[in-house]
Amino acid sequence: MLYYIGAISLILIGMYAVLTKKNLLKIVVGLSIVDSGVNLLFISVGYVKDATAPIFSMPSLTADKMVDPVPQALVLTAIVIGLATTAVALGLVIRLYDHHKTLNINKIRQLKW
Amino acid sequence: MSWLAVLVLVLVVVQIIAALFSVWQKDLLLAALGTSAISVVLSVLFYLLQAPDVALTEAAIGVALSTIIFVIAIKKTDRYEE
Amino acid sequence: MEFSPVLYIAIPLFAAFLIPLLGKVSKTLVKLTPGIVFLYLSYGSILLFPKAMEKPIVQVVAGFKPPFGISLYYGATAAFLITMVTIVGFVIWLYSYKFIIREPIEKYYMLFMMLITGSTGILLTGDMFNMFVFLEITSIAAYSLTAFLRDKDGAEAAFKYLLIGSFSSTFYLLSVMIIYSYTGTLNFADIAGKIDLIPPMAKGFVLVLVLVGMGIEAEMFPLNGWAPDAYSQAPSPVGAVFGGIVVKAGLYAMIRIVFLFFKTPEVMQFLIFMGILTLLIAEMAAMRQHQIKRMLAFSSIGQMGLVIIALGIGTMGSTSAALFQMFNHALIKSLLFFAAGYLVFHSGSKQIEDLEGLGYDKPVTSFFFAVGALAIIGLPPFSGFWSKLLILVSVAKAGDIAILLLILTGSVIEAIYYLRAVVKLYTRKEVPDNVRRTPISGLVAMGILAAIILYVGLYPGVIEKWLAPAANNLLNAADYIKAGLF
Amino acid sequence: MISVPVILSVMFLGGVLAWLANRFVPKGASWTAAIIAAFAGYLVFALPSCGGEYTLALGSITLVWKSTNYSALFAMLVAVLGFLGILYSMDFMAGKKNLGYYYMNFLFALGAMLGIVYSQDLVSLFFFWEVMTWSSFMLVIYSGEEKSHKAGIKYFAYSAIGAYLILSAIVILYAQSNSFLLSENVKMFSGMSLGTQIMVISFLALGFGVKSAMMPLHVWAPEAYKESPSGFTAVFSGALSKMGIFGLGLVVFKFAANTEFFVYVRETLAWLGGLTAMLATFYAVIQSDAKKLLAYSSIGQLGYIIVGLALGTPLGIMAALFLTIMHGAFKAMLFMSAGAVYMRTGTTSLDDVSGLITKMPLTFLTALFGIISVAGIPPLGGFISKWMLYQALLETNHYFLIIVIFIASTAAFLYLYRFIFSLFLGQREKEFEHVKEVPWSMLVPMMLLTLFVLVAGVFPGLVLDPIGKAMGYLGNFKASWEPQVVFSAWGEKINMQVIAGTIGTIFILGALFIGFKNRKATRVVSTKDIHTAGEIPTENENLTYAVNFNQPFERAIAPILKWSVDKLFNLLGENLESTFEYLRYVYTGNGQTYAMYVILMVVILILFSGSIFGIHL
Amino acid sequence: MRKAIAILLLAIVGYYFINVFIHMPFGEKREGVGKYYLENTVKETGAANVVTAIVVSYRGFDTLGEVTVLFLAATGLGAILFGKRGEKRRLQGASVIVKTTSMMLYPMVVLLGAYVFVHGHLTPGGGFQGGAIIATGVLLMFMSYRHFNVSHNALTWIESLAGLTFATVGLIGLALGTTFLQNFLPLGTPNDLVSAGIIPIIYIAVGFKVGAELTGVLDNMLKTIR
Repeated sequence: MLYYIGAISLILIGMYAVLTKKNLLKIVVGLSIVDSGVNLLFISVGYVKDATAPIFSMPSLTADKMVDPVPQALVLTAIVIGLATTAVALGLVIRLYDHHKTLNINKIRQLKW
Repeated sequence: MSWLAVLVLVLVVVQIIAALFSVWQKDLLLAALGTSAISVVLSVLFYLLQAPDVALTEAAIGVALSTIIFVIAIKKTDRYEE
Repeated sequence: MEFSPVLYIAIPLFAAFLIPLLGKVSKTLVKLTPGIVFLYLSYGSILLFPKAMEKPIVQVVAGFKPPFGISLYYGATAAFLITMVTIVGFVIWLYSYKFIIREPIEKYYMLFMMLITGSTGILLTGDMFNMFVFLEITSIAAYSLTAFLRDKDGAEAAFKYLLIGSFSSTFYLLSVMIIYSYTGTLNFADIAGKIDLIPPMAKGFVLVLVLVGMGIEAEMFPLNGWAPDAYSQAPSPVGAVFGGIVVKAGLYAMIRIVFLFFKTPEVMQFLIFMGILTLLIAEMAAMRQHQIKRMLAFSSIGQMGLVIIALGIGTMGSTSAALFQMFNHALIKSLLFFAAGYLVFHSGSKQIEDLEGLGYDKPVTSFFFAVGALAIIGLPPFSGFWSKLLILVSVAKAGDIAILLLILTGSVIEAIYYLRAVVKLYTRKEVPDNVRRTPISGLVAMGILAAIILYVGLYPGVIEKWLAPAANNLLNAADYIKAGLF
Repeated sequence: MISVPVILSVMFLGGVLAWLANRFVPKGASWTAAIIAAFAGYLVFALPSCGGEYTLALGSITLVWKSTNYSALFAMLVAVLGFLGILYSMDFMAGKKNLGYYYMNFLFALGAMLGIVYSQDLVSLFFFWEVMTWSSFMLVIYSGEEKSHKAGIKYFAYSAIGAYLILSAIVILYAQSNSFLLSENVKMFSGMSLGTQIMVISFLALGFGVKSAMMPLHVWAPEAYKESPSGFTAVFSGALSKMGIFGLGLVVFKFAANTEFFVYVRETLAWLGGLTAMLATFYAVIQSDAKKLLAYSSIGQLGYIIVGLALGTPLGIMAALFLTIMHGAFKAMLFMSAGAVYMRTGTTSLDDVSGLITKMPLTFLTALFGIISVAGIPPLGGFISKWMLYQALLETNHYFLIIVIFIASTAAFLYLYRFIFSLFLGQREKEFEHVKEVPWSMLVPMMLLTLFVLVAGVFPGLVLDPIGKAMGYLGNFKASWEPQVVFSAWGEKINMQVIAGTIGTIFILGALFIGFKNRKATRVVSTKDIHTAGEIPTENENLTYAVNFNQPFERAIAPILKWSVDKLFNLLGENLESTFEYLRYVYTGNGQTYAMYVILMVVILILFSGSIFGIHL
Repeated sequence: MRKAIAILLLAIVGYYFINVFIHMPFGEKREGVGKYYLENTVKETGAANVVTAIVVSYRGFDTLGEVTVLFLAATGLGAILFGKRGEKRRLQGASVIVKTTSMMLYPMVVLLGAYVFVHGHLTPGGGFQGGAIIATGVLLMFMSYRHFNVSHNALTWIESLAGLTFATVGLIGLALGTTFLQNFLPLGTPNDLVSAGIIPIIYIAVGFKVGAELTGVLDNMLKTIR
C-alpha cells in the first residue's frame, strides 16, 4: 500500500514540475520523476507477499512462491524507454538553449496561434 | 509493524523528499543529483519488491547514466534556474 | 520464405540497422534502401491483402501461443491501413529523395524507417504493452524528425511534442498497468474477454486514461496543441508522415481499444462530441492562419475530427466511411504537404501572402497543390468527395441532422480558406526569376498521389469494396477475440 | 448512337484539347473550343428529347444520365448560348494571356451544366454542380486582379454554402430512401416524415436559390458578373444562373408538390421572387457600371422567373420557362454589347462612355432590341413572357404581387433607358472618335440572338412547343397554345403578327421622323465644358449628364437602399472571422499550457465521467 | 495562478488515482500469464531467470522494440545535435591518481558488463544492464582523459551489426518455417552457460548494441559545443 502512495506521489510531484516549472531542464527532471513513479507503481502491482524473485537459481524455489515476473519484464523495457526519451529531450534542450540562450519556457514561444 | 515496513516507509519518505527537493532546488545540478537519489531509493525498493533484475537496471541506468546525461546537459546550458 | 505480416515490422527495422553500414559504402545506397523496402512491403501487401480481407491472419512471434507470446493481428482493418502506410511511405521516400539535402541524410532515413516500423507495429500488434513500445518508437522518431532541420522553431515544436507525448505514453502505460493488474494478461483479445474482471471504477479510470492518452496522438481537441507546431516546423515530407501515418496509427490504436473494451453508447456519443469540437475549432483556427504549413496542420486536425465523428457514430457505413476518409486524407494531405514544401522552398517564405504569382512561375507544383486543395474540400472528381459523402450519408442515416449541418459548416470554412490559398497562388505578380526547379522525384511523387486521388475519385469501387470487411473487422469485437486467441 | 456521356465527354475532353491546342498553336484554343461547342451543340439537338440513357455503377452508387423533355429545354439553352459565347470570345479575348485556361474552363462549365440537366441521380447532379461552380469561379478570377479575386471568393463562398445545403438535402434523402436516384426519391418523398420534407425542401430551395441569385442570397452576383470576361458573362447570366431555376423547378414540382404544405412553399417562393425582382431593379437603377447594372437586372429577371414557377399554374410555369429562354437570349445580347463597348473603349462605366451610336450601329441595334425585350414591349420575346406572367398572377388572385411586379417593371425602364442612353446616345466625347464597330465574330452572335428575340416574339409557338413538353415532365400540366398567338385572361386571342406589324411600322416611321427632323439641328460642344454659375468645376469632375442620371428616383428609394443585405452579410462575416481569431488563441504556443489542457481534460473526464460515460468514479 | 490551478487539478487527479489503487489488491497472487510463465519457463525456454525468459523469449518482440528505441535515441540525438560537435571541451583533465585508477578500472568494468550480459539468462541482469555498465566504463574514461575518443566507425559497426544480428536471428526463425524470433537452437540444461537456445545470442547482441548506443549518446552529448 505504501508503495502505491509513494509511487503516486512521485507521479504527481513530477507532473507538478512539468506543469509549473519554467525551466526546461526542470521539466525534463519532472518527466523522469514521473517515469520513476510509474515504474515503481508497476513493480508493486506485481508484488506477491512473502514470495521470492522469479529466478530458479536454487532447486528449492517453486513457482507458486514467486512474484509476478511480467511487470518486471515490462518495467525493464519502460526504464530503457524512459532513458531514451530523456536523452532526446535533453538533446532538444541543448538545441533550444543554443538558439534562444535561455531555458525559460515562457520565452520560447515563437510558434503560437 | 515489522522492520521491513518501517524501512519501506522511510525509503518512500526519503524518495518523496528527494523528489520535492529536485523540483524546488534552484541549482539544477543538485536537482539532477536529487533524481539520482530517487533512483537509488527506487533501486532499493525494487530489490525489496523481489525484482533484482529491475533493481540492477535502475541502478545502472537511473542512477548512473540518466544522471550523467543530465549533468552533461546542464554543463552545456545554464546551471541555475532563473 | 513465405511473406509474413511480421516482416512489415522487421524489414524496415532491418533496413534501419543496415543503413549506417551502407552509409560507409555510398550515400546513394542509403537513399535507395527505403525505396526497396517499400517496394518489397507493397509486394507483400499484394500477397497478403486479399487473404486478410477474408480471414484475419494472426501471426505468433517467438512461437508462443497467445496470450503468452506476443501475437500480431493482421486483420482487414490493419491490412487496409498498412497498405495505406506503404503507399504513403513509398511516395514520401520518393519525395524525400531530392528534398532532404541537409546532412545527416542517413540519420533521416534511419529515423524514417524506424518511424515506419513503429507505425506498422501499432497497426499490427495484438498486445497492449507491445503497442506501448511501438508507440514510443513512433513518438521518439517523430520528435527527432520534427527537430531534424535543427532550427529554432523545429526544436521548439519538437520539445512541445515531446512534452505532450510523454503525457500520452505515461497515461497509456498507467492504463496498461491497471488492466494487467485485474486481468493478468496483456493480449488484446484476452483482455477483451476478461474486461468484466475490472471493477467499474478502475474501468472508468482506464477509459479516461486511454481516451486522453490516445487522444493526444489522434489530435483530439484540446489535446492537440503539439500538432500545428510539429506539422509546420518539421520538414515537409515529415509533415506528410505525421498527417499520413503517425496520426492514423494513433487514431487506430485509440479506436481499437475503445471498440474492444469500452464500446458503450455513451462513449460513442462522447467521441462524436469531441470530433465535432475538434473539427470546428481546427477549421476556425485554420481560417486565420498566415503560414501555409500551419494552415495545413490545422486542416489535418479538422479532418481527424471528421474521422472521429464518423467512428463515433459506429455503424457499419460510418466506420467504413471513416476508414475511407483516413485513406483519402493520408494521400491528399501528403500531396498538399509535398506541394507546399516546394512552394515554400521556391518562395523562400512560409507565409501564404508570399505565394503570390507562384502559380505562373511554378505551374506544375502549384497545380498539384490546387488538386490537393480541391480534393480535400471534397470536390467531386477527386477521392475526397466519396468519403465525405459516405460520412454524411451515414450521419444522416443515424438521424443526426444537427451533426450533419455542423460538419458542413466545417466544410464551408475549409473550402474558403483553401480557396484563398489557391487564389493567392494564382494572383498575377511578377516574381523574380527563379532558377530553382522542383526536382523530378518530387514531381513524380506528387504525380503518383494525384493520379491515385483522381483514379479513386473516378472509380471509388476500387477502395470501396475493401471497406466493408475492414469496418466489420474494426467493429466486431467478438470476431477479434475469437481470431486473436485461436 | 448519341447518348449523354458522349456529349459530356465531348465537352470535357474538348476542354482539355482546347488547353492543349493553346500550347502548340496560337489561336488554336479559340478555334478548337468553337468547333467543339458547335459539335456538342449539334449533338444536344440531335439527342432525342427522351433518351440517351446511360447508367454507370460506381462502387455502391449508381449514376444515371438521361435526357428528358425538361432537361432538353435547358440543354438547348446551354448549348446555343455556350456556342455563341465562345464565338463571341474568339475576337473579344484575342491577344489575352492564358487562353487555354479560359476556353478549358468555359467548356468545362458548359459540360457541367449539361451534366446537371441530364443527371437523373442526385450524386451526379451534385458532382456537376460543383464542377460548374469551380469552372465558373475560375473564369471569374480570370483577370487575376485583386478585385476579381475578391469577387471570386465571395462567389465561391456563397456557392459553397449553397452546394453544401444541396448536399445535405441529398444525404438526408438518401438516408430515408437508400437511393440516389431522382425518380426513386420523388416516389418516396411523400412518405417521409414532415420534418424531413421541410428540411429537404428548404435546403434544396436555398441551395438552388443561391445560384439563381434569389434575394437575400444574391450578394455574390453583381461583382462576379462584372469581373468575369463578357463572353462568359453572357453564359453566366443567361444559362448558368438558370441552373438554379432548373433545380427550383424540380424542387417545387417534383418534391414540394407531393407535400401537404405545397401552398406555403409556393407562396414563400413567389414572394421571395417578387421582392427579388423589385429590389434588384431598384439597385440596378443606381448603378453606374454597365455590367453591374445588367447584373442587377439579371437578378431581377430571375425573380420574375421564380414568381412564375412558384405560382404553379400552367400559365405561370409557361411564363417562367419562356422567360428563362428569353432572358437567356436578351441578357446575353446586353452583356455582349456591353462587352463590345468595353472592348473598344476599355471601360463599362456609364459615366464615361457616350454617343457610340454612329460608331457602333450594330451593337447599338442589339442593345436596343435587348432593352426592348427586357422592358417587355411587344413585339419582342420579353413581352410574351411578361404578358403570360401577369395573366397567371391575375388568374391566381395575387394582387399584391402584381403591384410589386408592376413597380419592378416600371422601374426597369429607368435603368434600361439609362443603359442605352449613356452608352450609345447623346454626345460623343473626343476620345471615342476613333472607336470602330467590333469584328464580325462578335457581331454574328449578337445578331443571331437579336433575330431570335424578334422571331420568338412574333412566333411564340416555336419556343412554346418544347416548353409545353417540359411542363409535361414537371407535372401533369396541360398547356395549350397556338403559334403566333397569345391568350388574354378574358379568353381573347391576340395575334402577335398583327401587333408586330403595327408596332414595327410605327417604330420605323418614328425613327425616320426623328432622323429627318433632327438632321443637322444639333450643335456640338464638349460635354465637359459646362460652366455653372459662380463655380468652376475642376478638371477631374465628371459633369456629363450621365452622372447621377436617375438621381430623383434614387432619392425616392433611399430608405430602402439604406439597409443593404450585402453590408449585413459582410458584417456577419467579419464578426465570425474575428471570433475565429479569438478562438485560435487557445493555442498559446506555451507547451506547458498544452500540458495543462491535457490534465484539465483528464480532470473533466474524471469529474463528469458519471454523466459522460455513465461510469461513476 | 498557474501553480494554484496545477495543484488543484493534480489534487483531483491524485485523489481519484489513489482511490482506484486503494481498491487494488496488493501483494496477492494473480491468475494469468504471469503464473503460466513461472510454471513453464524452465520447461519451454531452458532459462532459469524467468524475467530474462520473458524479456528475450516470450516477449522478445518488446525487446527488439526496446533496442530500437535506444538506437532511435542515439540516432535522434545524433540528428538533433548534428553539426554542433567540436573537439574543444571545457572539461579539465583529472589528476594522475584518477587517471591511473580509471585506466585500471576500465577493462574490469567492461568485463563486468560483458559478464552480466553473457550470464543474462542465468542471473539477474542481462543485455541492458551489461550494456549500461559498459557505457559507464567508457564514461569513466571520458571523465578522466581529456582526449579520450571513441571510434565512431567502430560504434557504428557494433551498433549495426548487433542490431542486424538480433533481426537476423528473428528472421532465421521465420525462414525455418516457424515464427519470427522463435528459438531454433537446442535448449540445453538449465543453469548452464550454453543453454536457453537463442537467449544468450540475443542478449549478447543486445549487450553490445546497448553499450555502443549509450556510449554514442554520451559521446554525442559530451562533444557538443556549448
